[in-house]
Amino acid sequence: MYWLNMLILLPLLGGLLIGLTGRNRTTFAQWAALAVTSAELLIVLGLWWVATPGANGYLYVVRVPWIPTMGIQYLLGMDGISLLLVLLTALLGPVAVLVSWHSIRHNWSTFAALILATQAGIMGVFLALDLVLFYVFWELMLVPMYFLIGLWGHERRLYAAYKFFLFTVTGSLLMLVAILGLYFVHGEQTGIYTFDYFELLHTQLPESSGMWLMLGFFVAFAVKIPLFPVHSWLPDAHTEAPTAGSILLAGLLLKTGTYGLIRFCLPLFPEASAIFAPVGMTLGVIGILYGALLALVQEDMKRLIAYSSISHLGFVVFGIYAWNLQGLNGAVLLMLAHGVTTGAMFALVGMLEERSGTRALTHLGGLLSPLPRLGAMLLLFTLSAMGMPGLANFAGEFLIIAGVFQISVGFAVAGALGIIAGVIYLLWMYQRAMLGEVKKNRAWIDLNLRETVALGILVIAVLWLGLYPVPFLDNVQVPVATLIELNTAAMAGTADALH
Amino acid sequence: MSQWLWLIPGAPLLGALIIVLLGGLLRRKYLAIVACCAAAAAFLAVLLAWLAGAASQPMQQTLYTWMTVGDWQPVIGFSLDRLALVMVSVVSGVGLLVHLYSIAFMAEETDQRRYYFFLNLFLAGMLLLVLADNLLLLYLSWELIGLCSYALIGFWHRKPLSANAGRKAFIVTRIGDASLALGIFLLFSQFQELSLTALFTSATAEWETGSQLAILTALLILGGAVGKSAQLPLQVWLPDAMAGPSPVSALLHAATIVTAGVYLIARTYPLFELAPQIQWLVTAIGALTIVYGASAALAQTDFKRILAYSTISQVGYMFLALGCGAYALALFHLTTHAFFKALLFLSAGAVIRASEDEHDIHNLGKLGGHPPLARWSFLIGAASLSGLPFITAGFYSKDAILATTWSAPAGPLLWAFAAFGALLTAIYIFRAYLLVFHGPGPRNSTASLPRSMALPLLVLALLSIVSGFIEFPEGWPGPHLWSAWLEAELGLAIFPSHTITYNLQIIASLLPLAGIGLAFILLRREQVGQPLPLENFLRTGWGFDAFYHATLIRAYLALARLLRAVDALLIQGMLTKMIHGYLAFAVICRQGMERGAIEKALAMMTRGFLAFAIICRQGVERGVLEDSIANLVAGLRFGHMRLSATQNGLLSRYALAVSAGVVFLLGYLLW
Amino acid sequence: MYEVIFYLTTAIAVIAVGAILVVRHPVHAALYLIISLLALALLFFLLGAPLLAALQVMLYAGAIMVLFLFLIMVMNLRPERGRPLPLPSGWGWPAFLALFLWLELLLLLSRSPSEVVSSTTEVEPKAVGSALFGPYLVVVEAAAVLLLAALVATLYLSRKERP
Amino acid sequence: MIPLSHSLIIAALLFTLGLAVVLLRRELLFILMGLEVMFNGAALTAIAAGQYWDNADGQVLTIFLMTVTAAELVVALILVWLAFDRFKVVRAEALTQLKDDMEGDSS
Repeated sequence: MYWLNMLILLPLLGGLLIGLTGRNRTTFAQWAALAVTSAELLIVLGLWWVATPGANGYLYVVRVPWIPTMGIQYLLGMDGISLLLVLLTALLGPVAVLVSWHSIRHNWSTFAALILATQAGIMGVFLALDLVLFYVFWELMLVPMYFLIGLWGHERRLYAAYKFFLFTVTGSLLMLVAILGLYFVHGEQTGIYTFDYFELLHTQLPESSGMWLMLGFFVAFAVKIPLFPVHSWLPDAHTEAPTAGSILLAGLLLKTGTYGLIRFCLPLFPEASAIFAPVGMTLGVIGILYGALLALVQEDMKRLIAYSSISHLGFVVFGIYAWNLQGLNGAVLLMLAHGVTTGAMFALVGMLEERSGTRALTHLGGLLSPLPRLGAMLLLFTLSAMGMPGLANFAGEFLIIAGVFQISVGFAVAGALGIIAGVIYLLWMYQRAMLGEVKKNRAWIDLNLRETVALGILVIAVLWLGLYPVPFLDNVQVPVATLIELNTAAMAGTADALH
Repeated sequence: MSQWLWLIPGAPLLGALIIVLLGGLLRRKYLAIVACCAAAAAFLAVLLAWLAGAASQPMQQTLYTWMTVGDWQPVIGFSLDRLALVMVSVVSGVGLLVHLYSIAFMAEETDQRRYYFFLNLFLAGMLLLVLADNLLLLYLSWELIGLCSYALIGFWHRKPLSANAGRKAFIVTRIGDASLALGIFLLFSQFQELSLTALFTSATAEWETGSQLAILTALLILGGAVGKSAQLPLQVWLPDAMAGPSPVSALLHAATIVTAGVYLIARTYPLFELAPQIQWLVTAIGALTIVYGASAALAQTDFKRILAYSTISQVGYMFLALGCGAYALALFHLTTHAFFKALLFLSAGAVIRASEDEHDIHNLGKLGGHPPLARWSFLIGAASLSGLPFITAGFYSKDAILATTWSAPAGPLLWAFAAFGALLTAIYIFRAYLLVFHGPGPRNSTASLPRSMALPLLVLALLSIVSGFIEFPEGWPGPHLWSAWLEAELGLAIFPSHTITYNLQIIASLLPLAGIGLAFILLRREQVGQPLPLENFLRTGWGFDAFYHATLIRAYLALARLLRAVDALLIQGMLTKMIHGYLAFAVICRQGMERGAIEKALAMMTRGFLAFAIICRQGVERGVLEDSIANLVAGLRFGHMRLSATQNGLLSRYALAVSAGVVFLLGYLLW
Repeated sequence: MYEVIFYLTTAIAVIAVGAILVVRHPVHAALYLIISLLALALLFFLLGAPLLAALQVMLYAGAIMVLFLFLIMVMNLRPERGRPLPLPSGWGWPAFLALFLWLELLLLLSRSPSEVVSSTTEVEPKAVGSALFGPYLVVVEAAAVLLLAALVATLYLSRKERP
Repeated sequence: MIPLSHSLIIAALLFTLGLAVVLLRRELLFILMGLEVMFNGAALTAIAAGQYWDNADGQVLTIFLMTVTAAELVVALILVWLAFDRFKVVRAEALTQLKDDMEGDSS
């Protein structure tokens, strides 16, 4: 299936082309970037439409030898979970381009090239099934993101970009060590030295080394998610990034972390992960409450939404480590929902900043009357973020807590408290930004057609995810069932080991 | 008819969609008409359901599967049994009337699109709530009406009071909602099923009466009901919610949303029957809330706040009935209450609107000149609320509840509470009536109401009187249509023996009359200038707001701020210091290699020890940890400054370093 | 005889390089560098690599050193500004060394080819060529890419700064 | 016949002298010349080895070495020219942009 290659190559080559030819031709660069991202979206929709699952749940697999002597392949594969995340990636592409239309004032061609390169990297992360290839894409998506923040960001952009890069690179180096460790352990056992994901799935790991390798992966993913103690890069990066950068960061980059947990941490190290699950859930619940509490006291809207991302991603981790049917389904669904919702909220804050020149809540207020359409959109996405039933986040959060409830009632209660805390800070934000008396008098312009289209895509997605998530959930059934089998096997294994 | 069931919530939903999508194209006047048509369509659909025989045969419809997770497939499905039929009739009927009333009431507003959108959406949500055949869908609509309540309370969002009230309502009810959600999760984790009928069968089959799980479940569901119905201790949002427009107060905060909790308990009563303790708790909450609401209403000066506290108190009666197992009677009171409380709100709204948004009852009395229709309809509503014997609907519904309370556990005590509440009810509502309509201002007025406002008032006034006649008190000759019809679904209420019942009924019918008398006396005292005992305490609603603010909200904010400080200091600070530490360490290593002089290292060590000793002494003397850390950092930074001189940027030094490294490597490899 | 010439040439190369270490004027240094490169070319020849010897003369002594001299000329460097160019004083030694090299070359060429062949095994240019375009073809391509990259870099670096 | 060790010693001598030039001289141009000498020392090693094994590989390697040198030198000379043009600098110690900025990072 060469369409998978297209998914990665189209934005990469398109970006290269725009970057080389679009110098000083802003309009051309804008329309070309829009065309490339839209084409990407169409391809993904087509793939979704014709998808027929194979025997092991994989819809499409591409396998080409790359460096055969070291067992490295160019191995791409798409199962239901990666399909959904690829869909999200493709969906946010045109949105990111559309919201940057006028807010990026210099060097549009380079900007477009970097956006597309990031998209290609993220696509690669979601598709790669060879560990070395995965690592390559994992790093590839960082570099353009670093430049996006560093070149087009706000006041403290260099500090934020530097911090972002330092954190994530440190994490991913640990992952590299773990990958190599897994490679050698597998090679010594079977005599086949390979980075092939499918082969490595059958590795029998000794308990202690399994735990260490799992932790290597986990730290890299935890930094990306980000979980509680290593989250401090996220508010800075989100706040300083340009709008499109924030959308890609919050909507997609964070998902690579949770995707990594689902794709690598759990299946490669089922025993270690089963032992680790309570710790993972604790970290998740700390993230939920901690993010929600800190969001309440932020003055900067972008920072507030950044902390809310920590809270929501805490839910996802929560669901993943609950490791049952509802929890995993909910986690995947919430990943999608959070991508759409938070992406839209960052877009809205960006539009608000273009109009008012500030993101500080103390300087905003009363904008619902001059900007009714923007206010209504913000209300919709705020409601979705706080888990209003019928909108995107609800189904995911509901399933996660239903899943967690079966593991531990205490955790579930804490999660429910997190939802209440979410209502508190989100409503407070909405009230301070939109309600009350207008603090600044100027010529307010409501959303124009371009912005309405960009948000309209997301509105449709939010309503669809909330009201009829069956088409999405259908894709997840087979992979989730496989994961749960692993868990039951692992639990049985640890139980045997104990007796 | 079954396959057209979706029309009942669908019609207002469609109306809301039309308003939000195409509203920009319509003129202001037509927005109201679209909204009214949608409400009327829903009402017509309900009428059709009656005609199609829903009263005898429950109807079912499944629209589509909502999500699929393994074997569990919650659906979007409706079921219309008798309980639901009562509710949809009340909701769609009152809803239609309030929509009509809004046409004239809101005619001057600029932002009607938002108003009608949320009003229609609310109607859809409420009907969906009533029709839902599984708990998940019920929870969806439960949240949806909470949202609409938030948006409509805060409709005049430019006033911070309104916006705050909306947010408060949303958050407080959301606390209850979280409890309900946990209850749903508990049920789900036990039975892997959320469809109501299936749940009840398995719950009654698997749980024993009084088992812990049953108690926990009932308690959690009760939490949800208490939040939405504004019962103790989550009642604080309702009085503030009066900041919204009057029609909204009439529809949401009198007729429908606050009765959602009553409906929820009536709907899930098999679960409550499994937990008698919780059932008694429901009774106790109801009894306490009756007295709480009535006493707080006594001291209010804001016209609408009186009605709000009155609503709290009246919903308490419904809870009382629910706790006693008299579900049909609770529903009966719900229905009559919807009529007379909506009537009271609408006529109060008409008065307030005619007096240019004056809310204070004393000032209203001084202004005078209220429309006569509003006055008469308010009087009818007040009579019905206080339960004036024989001629009002309120008498029939409240009296039945009072009578059935006697036979509950601790019945006489509960009865005393309820009866005391009834007395207070008559006092406060007639105090308000007398102050507003018989104040010093001019009494006669020719001001007439617009027709679309008058019609709902007339209809509701009629219903406030006649709707009681379908169910005569226990032991009286006359029809008992209501309880007979609902018996199959909700069972019969238990009454004490006939002699006791008759005695109770006599006392209950005397109470309102006594209350009206007391109201006159109280008014005299007030005009002389003697305040009510405990007036401030009562006016602030027993100080609940201040109490919650001092304990919960402040603590929450303090925790958030503390965590922010911790975040800034500990985590960020530690990271920076770690990086600086690494840098300094690296430089020290390099310096040591380059100079290679042992004395220097020794001198440094001595100096370090000295500095350490000094720092230790200072630390001990001052007893402050921060100082030592700060000194350490300063020392590291000093070392860093000194040692970074080696990184001089000279090309040849770097080249030398490279070649030295190569020589070293080669030497290592060769030998 | 062969050995004598070899060691003599070596000595010239080493002396020339040592001179670079001490002379002050860049032009002188360049001259000494040329001498040492030429000496090396002769050494290559003696070691049986005539192709490389020719290339050394053409590429290094010819092309690269011209670049050096050109740059020195453009920069117009002097050890201390203000003093007249002391070129006439420094040409003697390089000239002497070059003359020596020339004599050696004459001596070599005047001997019969058989003697040269007997003292060393020559690796023919043909062998070098077939090796280059046989097993090392990929490396040749890579070298081409490298040169292209250097070309692009040079163009980029030497472009006029935009106003 | 010259023994291999002699050729190698000569090559090492040349290399070391070149290194000495690089390390001891301050002018950028001299440093480049020193680099050239070092390259040539390396080339001599390759040629001598090729001669010893009677193999064309040594010469091939030298050809590549020349290519690399040419590429390196061209870019380096341009950079020297730029340094002279922009900063009016011909001596290496004046270019200290890489110096650790002690004041800058003490934030």
